[in-house]
Amino acid sequence: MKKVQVSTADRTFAFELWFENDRYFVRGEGEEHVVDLTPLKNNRYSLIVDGRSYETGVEVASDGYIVFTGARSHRFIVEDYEIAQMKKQAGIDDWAREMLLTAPMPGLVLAVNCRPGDTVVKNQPLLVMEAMKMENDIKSPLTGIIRAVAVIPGQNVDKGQTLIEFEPWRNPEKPVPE
Amino acid sequence: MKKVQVSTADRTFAFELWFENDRYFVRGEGEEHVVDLTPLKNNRYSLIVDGRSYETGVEVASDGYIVFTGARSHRFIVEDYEIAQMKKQAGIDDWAREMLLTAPMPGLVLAVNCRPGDTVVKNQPLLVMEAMKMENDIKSPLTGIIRAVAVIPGQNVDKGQTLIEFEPWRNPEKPVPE
Amino acid sequence: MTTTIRKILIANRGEIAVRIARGCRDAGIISVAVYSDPDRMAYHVRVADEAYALGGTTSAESYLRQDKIIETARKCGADAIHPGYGFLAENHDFAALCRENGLIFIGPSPEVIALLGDKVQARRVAEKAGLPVVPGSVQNIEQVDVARIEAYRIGYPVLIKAAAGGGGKGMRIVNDPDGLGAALSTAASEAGSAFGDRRVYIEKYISRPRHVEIQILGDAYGNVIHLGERECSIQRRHQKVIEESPSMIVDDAMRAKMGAAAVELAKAAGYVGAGTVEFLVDENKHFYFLEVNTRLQVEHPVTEMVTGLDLVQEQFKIARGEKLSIRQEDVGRRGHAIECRIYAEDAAAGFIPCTGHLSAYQEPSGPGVRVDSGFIAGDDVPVYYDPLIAKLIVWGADRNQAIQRMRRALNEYVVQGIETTISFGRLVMDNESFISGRLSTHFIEDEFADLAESLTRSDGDIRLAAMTAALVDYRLQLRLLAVSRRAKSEENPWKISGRQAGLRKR
Amino acid sequence: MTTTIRKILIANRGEIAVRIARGCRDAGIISVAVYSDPDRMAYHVRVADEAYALGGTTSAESYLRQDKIIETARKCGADAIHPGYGFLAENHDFAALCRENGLIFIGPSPEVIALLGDKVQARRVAEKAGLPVVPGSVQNIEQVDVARIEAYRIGYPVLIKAAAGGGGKGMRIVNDPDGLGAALSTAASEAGSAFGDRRVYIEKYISRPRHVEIQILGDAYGNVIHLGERECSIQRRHQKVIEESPSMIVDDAMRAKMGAAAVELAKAAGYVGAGTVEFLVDENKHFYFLEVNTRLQVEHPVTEMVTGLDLVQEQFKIARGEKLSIRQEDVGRRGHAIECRIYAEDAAAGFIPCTGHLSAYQEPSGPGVRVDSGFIAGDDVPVYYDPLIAKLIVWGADRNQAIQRMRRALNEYVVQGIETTISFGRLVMDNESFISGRLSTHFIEDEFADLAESLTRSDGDIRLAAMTAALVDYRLQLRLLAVSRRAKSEENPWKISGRQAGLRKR
Repeated sequence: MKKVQVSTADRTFAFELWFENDRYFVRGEGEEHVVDLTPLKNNRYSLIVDGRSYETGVEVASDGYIVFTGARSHRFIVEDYEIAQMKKQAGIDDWAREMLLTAPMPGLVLAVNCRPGDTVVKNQPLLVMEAMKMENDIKSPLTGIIRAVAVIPGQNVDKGQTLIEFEPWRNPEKPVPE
Repeated sequence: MKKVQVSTADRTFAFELWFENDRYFVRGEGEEHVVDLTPLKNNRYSLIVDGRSYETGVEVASDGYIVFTGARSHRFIVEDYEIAQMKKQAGIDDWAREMLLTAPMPGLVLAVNCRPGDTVVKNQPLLVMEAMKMENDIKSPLTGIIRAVAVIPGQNVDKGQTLIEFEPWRNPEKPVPE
Repeated sequence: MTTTIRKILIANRGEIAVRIARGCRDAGIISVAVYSDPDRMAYHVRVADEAYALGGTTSAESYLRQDKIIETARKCGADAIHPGYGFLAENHDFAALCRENGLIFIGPSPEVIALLGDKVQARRVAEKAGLPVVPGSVQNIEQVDVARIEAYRIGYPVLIKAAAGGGGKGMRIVNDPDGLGAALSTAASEAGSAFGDRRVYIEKYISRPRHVEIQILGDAYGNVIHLGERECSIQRRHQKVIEESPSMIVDDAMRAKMGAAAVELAKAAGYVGAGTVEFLVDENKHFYFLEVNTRLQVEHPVTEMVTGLDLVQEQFKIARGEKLSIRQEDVGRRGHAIECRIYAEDAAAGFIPCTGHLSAYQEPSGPGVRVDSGFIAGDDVPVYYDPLIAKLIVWGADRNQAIQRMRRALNEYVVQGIETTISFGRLVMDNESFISGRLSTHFIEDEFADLAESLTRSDGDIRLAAMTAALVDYRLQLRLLAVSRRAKSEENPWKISGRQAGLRKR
Repeated sequence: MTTTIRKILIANRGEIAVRIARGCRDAGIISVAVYSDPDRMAYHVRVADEAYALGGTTSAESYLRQDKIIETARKCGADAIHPGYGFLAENHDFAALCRENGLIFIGPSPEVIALLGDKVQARRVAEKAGLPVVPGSVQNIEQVDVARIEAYRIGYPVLIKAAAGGGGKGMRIVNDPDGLGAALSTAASEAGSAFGDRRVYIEKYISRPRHVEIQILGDAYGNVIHLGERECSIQRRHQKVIEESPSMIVDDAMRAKMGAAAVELAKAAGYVGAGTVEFLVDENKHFYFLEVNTRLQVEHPVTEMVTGLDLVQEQFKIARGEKLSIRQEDVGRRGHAIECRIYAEDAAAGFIPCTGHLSAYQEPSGPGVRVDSGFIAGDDVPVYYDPLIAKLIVWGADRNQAIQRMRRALNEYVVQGIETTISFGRLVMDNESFISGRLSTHFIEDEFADLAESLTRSDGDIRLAAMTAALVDYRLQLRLLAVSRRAKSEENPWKISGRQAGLRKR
């Protein structure tokens, strides 16, 4: 039996897991499930959860897991529940590392529409980038406060290069303004 | 520049190969080609041979290569031309190792229709196996002489298990009776 | 009176289970897969909404376990069971068991399955309904003397067939009176061991027949329509491998006549559901009733492509007790469809099953191409079941376009790791007799005296394959050389291993 | 007079190059691919019969290099060039260059491309041919005063559009006289930088139009037919993303009227080839000529699925100088087709291109499903070109069945590694306005005020995704534990590393 905390940038789940008779058992969020978890190729998994069949991709990232459900992806940090609680007490937030906006493609920064200290809301356009001969609004992935802007207009950036750093905000004492 | 001999159970080719300006050059069998050989995933290769585009699978086997052209497979031994010539002088034949008929599927041997010493022709039925609820004639993969029969009727065999051993026959002094 | 079907258990595996799960999704019905142990990762389990293990490995331990299937259906709250084809699809006991358990069996009633499943009885029904049948004895023949009289009456060559038969088992061609006795007893014994039923009967042997079949649909209110024919003459081991619609020899008049005959038979039998009436057609275009398949056929997609109807949806409608939504005159036909079954078989070795790992697998696509598949890349094709991987179906505005598209699609199809009938399909698409439509059930023997040789000749350039092996080998040598050179120039390898060992010992 | 086409160079990449290569194969024509450096491994290179490098990385360095393409075509002995769509497809200079070099350009003449490519001139041709056009000035407007008079005449809101335009560039909506001056100058300057042509004109702004277009075919003998309409209202960034045929608002009478208008225009322009006449349709079902696309459209498969015609084959026939083989009355229509374009874009982030590696990729299949794709599993989607990965096209006997099948196919589609518009397609298939056919070019803004939020909500259970992450992590821990236990029980690890180090040092 193991208890873990699974978190995204804005939600946290707690699960207890155990393995018995070739089946996984999961308890958490008020429910209990029997799961047949079978790995396929290419980091894909077939899950039969209480008889319901799902196929999901799960890729291991440097700091957690990327789960491909349906046609979209979700990033999760999975950690031991006790450790997660201790971290919380100590004010350590792993998602703080995640609080970066990186370039989704290589291209040219045409405009920057925000400054350090600004409070921005999710999907607010923060920069304009030119790529594939089109102007693309780069929107905020979250609601939060900008700590630093790492690029200037006219700068060419690579895919994955940091554009904006946010203040960590997932802090129980300081709720997210949403 | 390297000279190689490529052989199947019944044919032999000689090629000279060299690499220049990111292209492979092949000379042999009276022709010369410029080849752009680009590996894809899953042991597949894209070849552009003098402008003609081909896609081929090439898997490395313990004793050579299996080439998947179109919808079928071919087994090849590739070896240094000089060494191949020396082997030939010495009467060593690598294809002798290949002279086995192995079970194409797990199943039950129902009948054996040949004996050591028999000369058999290609596609002559040698055994009957039951698999997938069907009786299957197992045919000779080649024209040659049977050295040993490794199974008896009533025996269950695994996929790949040796059923019949043949005499090596690819010998310039002793042409194949076909 | 109609009923609602909310959830269907699919008592099958492979491409047909996937096909039915897709049909369920198209109809907004919850699909339930069942699976044997080796099929846990199978594609049909992954596309269905729900999946339950049957356990076991062989068919007998899994997909034929009526008790487990019924139990699973009851437990998961299924309203109906779709049997697909094969396995329990034509088992009247299973159909009856479904009914007893309050489950809709998607197919005809147990009584109709039993009636038409018995070849002797089916032949009687056909004769009564006025269908032409192959001359012969409709009775169970046990004694050689009776057989001899019967054979004399209809004339040699004759065919001895198992009453409960199928797949060529319990079948013998007899050319003269001398061979009759032996053939009778071996056919009966083979039928006994294959079907648990020793009954055989005798028929006139038609030497070079075509196999042409009519798709029918019947509802619970006595309405029956037909959806035209499929030409299924290209067979190996008495099993179809390439099918098409329309048939080159069936014109509108013949289609109407064969269709009407099939409808008459279905009405006479009280047929409810989708089914197929099979005919033999001789060289003079006379057709003879052969048998009825009381289920969805493997080759049903060619009819779907030509008529635009979805036969699985029609099965659902009939099972819900709805009236047929189309009348005979509403059945349209457009263009030409061909199906190539992609079996994991080595055609060069006499169509031996050749299962294994799909190390690369890429299905063709694009205009006019449909693939009904039970596998995806990286899957294993297990040894325990039917070696059908997929069905490749193409549609063209005419037969010529359909053949061109089939050639293209077979050419695009990548299967690496096992032998398949793709190579055979390519051979047929380039065969003169096929192109001009000269077909019979002896097509393969007639056209390819040495199939292995023909396949090798058609497989293009062995020289190119040899060159590719040489190139890949050369590339590997060059890369190994480059790696070892780089390693030497960068650092003394002794130093590295020394340092690593030091780290470990600390 | 007809000519033979033995070999075609495809001056394009991605799914349309694959589509044309398939068309060549269906016609027995040799296909020639060209490719940029990043496209060496692209699928279009692998399916074509021949392939030649253009070099370069960006479009300007490769697929737009007229000189290199012509040179390659001449060297390899191609008879014709198919430009696909985009790149050089509507470049009249390139069409002229082909002609000068004795190569058949598969498309209309350079003169017709030039005439219809200029929006102001095309509008004049349409007006002369009697087509309804959006009220406005057909002239090039340079002065604000002229614009003001024109806008007053047709009434606000008005739209300023670039004469050479496309893709929403150089386009401005003006609601009142105050904004006119600024809008005029920014539109002209944007048009200047985007197209090298500052000319703009003014039109009545239709507030919630549908985009409906008519497919036409014209031969070299003055015969022109139409193949009905496509509804293309669902657009993002003025680019279509979901298309269907028939349109819910087009009945037989309206189809005949719009079709006749499109045919008239094509005849007036001397149009030879396949082309599309685009219309805006207002809320009262009045239609207005918008523009002509002088090439094969991205969305041509929906017309193919409904009519049974192969538009690429029709292009080949016309290019060979053959007469149209079908008359207007031979054009049949069956059922309903929908296309979802699968872009490598993150719909939640405003349809930002999102290229990368397809770590898993599995296309849907089965009844009624066609995929025209430029990629296969394991490919990279390069950053340099249009982010269209594939087109998913479904056919159903009616619109409801088509929607059901599109839902099923989008659900089966596996793309792992990058975000795509599959999630957006799913959202639309479940949208009430879409289901009831209430569409306009503002569909996306109107229906999804917060698209990211809608996508998240529609993406099922985040809890299930979290649970899956927890399970995969737990499984990994258990396996690591088992491995380390086994290692411990088997041998002392210090001994192993000591021995290995010893071996190295020997």
